[in-house]
Amino acid sequence: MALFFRLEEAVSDLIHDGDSVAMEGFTHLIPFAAGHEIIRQRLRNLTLIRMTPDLIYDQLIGAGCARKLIFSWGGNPGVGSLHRLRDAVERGWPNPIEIEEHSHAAMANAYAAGASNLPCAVFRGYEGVDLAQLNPNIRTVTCPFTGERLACVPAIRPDVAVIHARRADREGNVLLEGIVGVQKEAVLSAKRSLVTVEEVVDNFGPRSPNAVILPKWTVSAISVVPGGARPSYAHGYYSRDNSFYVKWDEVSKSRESFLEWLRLEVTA
Amino acid sequence: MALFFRLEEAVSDLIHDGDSVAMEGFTHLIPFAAGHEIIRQRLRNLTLIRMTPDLIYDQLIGAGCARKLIFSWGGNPGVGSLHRLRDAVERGWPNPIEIEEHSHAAMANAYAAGASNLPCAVFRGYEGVDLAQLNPNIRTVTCPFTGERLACVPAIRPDVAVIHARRADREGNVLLEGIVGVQKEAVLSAKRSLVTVEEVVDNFGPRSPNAVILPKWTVSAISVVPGGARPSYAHGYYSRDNSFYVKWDEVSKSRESFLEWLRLEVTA
Amino acid sequence: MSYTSSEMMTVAAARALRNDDVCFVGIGLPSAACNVARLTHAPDLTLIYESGTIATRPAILPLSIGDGELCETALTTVSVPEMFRYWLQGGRITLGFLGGAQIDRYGNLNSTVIGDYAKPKVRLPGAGGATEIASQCGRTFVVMQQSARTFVEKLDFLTTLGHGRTGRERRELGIRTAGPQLVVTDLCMLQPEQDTCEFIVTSLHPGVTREQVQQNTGWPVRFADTVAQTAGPTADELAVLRELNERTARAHRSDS
Amino acid sequence: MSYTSSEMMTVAAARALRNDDVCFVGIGLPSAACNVARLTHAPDLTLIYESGTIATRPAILPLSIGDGELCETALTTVSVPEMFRYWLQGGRITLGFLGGAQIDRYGNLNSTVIGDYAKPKVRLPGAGGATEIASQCGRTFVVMQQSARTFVEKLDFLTTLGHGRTGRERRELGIRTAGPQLVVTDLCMLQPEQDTCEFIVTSLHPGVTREQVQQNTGWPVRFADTVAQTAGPTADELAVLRELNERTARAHRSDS
Repeated sequence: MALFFRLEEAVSDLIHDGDSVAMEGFTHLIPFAAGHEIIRQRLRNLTLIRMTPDLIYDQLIGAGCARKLIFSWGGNPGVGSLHRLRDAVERGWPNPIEIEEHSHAAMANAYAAGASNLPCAVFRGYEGVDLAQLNPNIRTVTCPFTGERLACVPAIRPDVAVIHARRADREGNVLLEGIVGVQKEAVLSAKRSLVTVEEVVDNFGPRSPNAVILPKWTVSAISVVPGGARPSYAHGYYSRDNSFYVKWDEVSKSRESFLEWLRLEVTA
Repeated sequence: MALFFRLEEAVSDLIHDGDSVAMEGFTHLIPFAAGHEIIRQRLRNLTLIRMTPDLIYDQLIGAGCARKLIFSWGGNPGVGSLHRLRDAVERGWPNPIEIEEHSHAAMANAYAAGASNLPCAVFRGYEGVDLAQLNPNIRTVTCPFTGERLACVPAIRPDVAVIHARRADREGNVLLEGIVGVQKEAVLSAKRSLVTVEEVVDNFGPRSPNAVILPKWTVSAISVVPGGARPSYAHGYYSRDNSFYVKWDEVSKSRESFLEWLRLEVTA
Repeated sequence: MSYTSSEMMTVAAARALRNDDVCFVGIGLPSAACNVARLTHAPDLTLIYESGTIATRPAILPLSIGDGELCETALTTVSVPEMFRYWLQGGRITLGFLGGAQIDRYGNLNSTVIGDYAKPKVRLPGAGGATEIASQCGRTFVVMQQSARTFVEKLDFLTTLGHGRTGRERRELGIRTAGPQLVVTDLCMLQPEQDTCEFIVTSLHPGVTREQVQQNTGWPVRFADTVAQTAGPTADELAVLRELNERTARAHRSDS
Repeated sequence: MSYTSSEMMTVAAARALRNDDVCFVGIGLPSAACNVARLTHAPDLTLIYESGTIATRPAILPLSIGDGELCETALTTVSVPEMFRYWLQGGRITLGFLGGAQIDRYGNLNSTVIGDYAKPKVRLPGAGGATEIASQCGRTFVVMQQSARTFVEKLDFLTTLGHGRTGRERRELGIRTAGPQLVVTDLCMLQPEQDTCEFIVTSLHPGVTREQVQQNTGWPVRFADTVAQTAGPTADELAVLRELNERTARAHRSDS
């Protein structure tokens, strides 16, 4: 049953050292505020799961929170590299990081399989590519009807999912809308879940009968954090701060400027 | 690319003797008008696919259109038996009918697998039940990570899907709304598709960004058939004619009264 | 206050529902029981119908699993594949209701055929959602009229797994959900015995004798060491149920 | 009229799009090319972005795959699992755009690492959607700046299958989609030779010589029997592209 908590409390109740954590949001609604709270609480040895690690995981990795990363595309969208991720992979700073790498199709199917309480996801993919040889979690099953070999990856079943949404109602139901990515699947696949929201409304009012809603009993905790997705965006609330994404390329390039940013903007 | 046709034309262009046909609609939006057109065109040897055969397939089976039925629940909802289906199964009238029987979960997964261009659907189910021994299309695959045995059925890939929807826009996009059942999956799993609609609108107007819409290039033909779901219902247009469902129990009980109804209400 | 045996069944089933249950509801008596519970002791009970409607609050009882009323009063409505994948198989439903044409002593059910499958005497509707409701809901309740024809020594067909043909199969298959935990009939309530998983009578409805129960059971039925007497429906329970039925009848009359 | 080599690339790619294509669009040049096509010869072109937006008609170019503009102008927006299952794997996308850090003569791409996978010299972003875009779209186009560093004899890592390491693997794996059918660079266009599936130069952009192309290709590049000359961008094409870029710059400036 979803209850409302301060972000600090929700993070410390739900997320612990060594947990696997999926923070999702596909360009839209990336839960940056929750990420910064994880950094402030100095959580360590996390397995971070996310299709597009993006700036949010660049920050967590640079801050030393991560032991392992499960992902499918690790870049700064439209800008270039994730320098902190690269520094961890290429030079082991601030600590070596294990990576488990997939394709988007595999990750999307693995989240859906997790939400469906399946041990694995079966799909078409990974034909003839090197990743299939290197990642022992890419296997195959054979269709018992046609004999076709299909790709198979483990379901994603994180300890905790963290997402940002536009709004919750007073009962604790959460409305997802617009670019919904894999957020619903992330929450349904996880043992525990934290949703940060822009605002709480009395009720959602008139809406599509097929609105994408997480009922209160699927969410562990809700925190009201206006602006909680910045510099990503929340449709109808604020736009993507594209200049920050560009600026991040500079900020994150050196360890020194990154640590300075971290001190000034997150941990201070 | 969806084009608008008269129902008569659409059925005769898209559906042929011997085809596998999935007519879907979960209580809501059952495409009865299209079913009656199939009866009038005296189509034969169809493999009829539908989770809940319902009155629509009772009528097609009684009229001699079906060679085989793939289904998961064959009753008159809230009323009782489907007498024409029972007469065909129990006594081979008007012709013997082969049945392939599943559970709802299997059928729903099989449609989703068809829409996903997979040869089969993998799910949890069928543990310890007799159907799994009798239906050769119920098999298992083993999860390569956990060793668990999971149920597996062939994907549904019908020759034709037929659904009824509330409205299309002038370009031929189709809006599904409310109880959407497996209609979207049925259309996406089929080689060809026919959608009957209550009305055509200039455009769908303001709507949820996540509205359930079939783009025009996923639909073969659209026919405007107001009332095309009666005695089932179209939310916002007309209610379910519950009295017809009750009356059907009488009408369909004997071959004579059924044939009389067919002559007066469908073929005349 | 007088009441029918069907009212007794409905009320007994309603009482067994918890306020925090998430119920997969079938049409007919389960739907009535769930809505009576919601209107009495379990206002937060979450109702889910397999047509995809989540957290519905119908003012009247639906006649079908996909009535417009269910969609209009739902928190949201999802597709049927999503319902079976994310919600039922996803393990998010705590309680499912089941019924059937036949039940055996281990709570296995038949709703497929009477007679031989290939050449049936009576072709019944089939499994529908029941097979996976039985294995994937946290626990299930069975509601059925009791008679020697329906409470049978041996099922003609096992459509829906209870505790298995010997009471052990469910565990042996590694199914982690609890399975059938309560059978409510017009005569009594039965619950599975701890070790054997055989359903034994734990409560007799007012005025019902052990002999009546045995006459209406196709196997030598056993009784718990202490058999309770089911409390008759209270005035409040009856009022809620009858108002619901009356509202429902009125609404459906005006439909046609 | 003068134009940049990047404008030439964009226009050449735009021309190869058909009015009835359903395109899986990536950010950057593919997005520009698709929108130029939509605003010129292919008004019915359907654009799909992997964020789930179907049939979008952005007035400005998105900076990310999930910009609000894409959702606002879309026919509808689906979840990412649905996008990959029903739409891409479902076989409903006729054309995908790909790029990468390295390409070989058979159109295989590397966007994963330079150097060894376990101990990379440069860690690149990785596959993203590309692996399955390459196998599941009806056909693909590759758009890349051409240089001896990017057009290589041997990939450091095969992220995305073109026609395979010997040009035969794609067929041998039973993949039924056509794979890469066009490579557009700032210098020329290459297409797969019928039997070998090796990419050969079929058209040189205005002012580009065969020597330039060879200098910027890491393998002994071959030329078609008749090599066309790419028509330079028309005034109309340039105007549409530049207005689009100008609108985009203006909109994104006002964002921040």
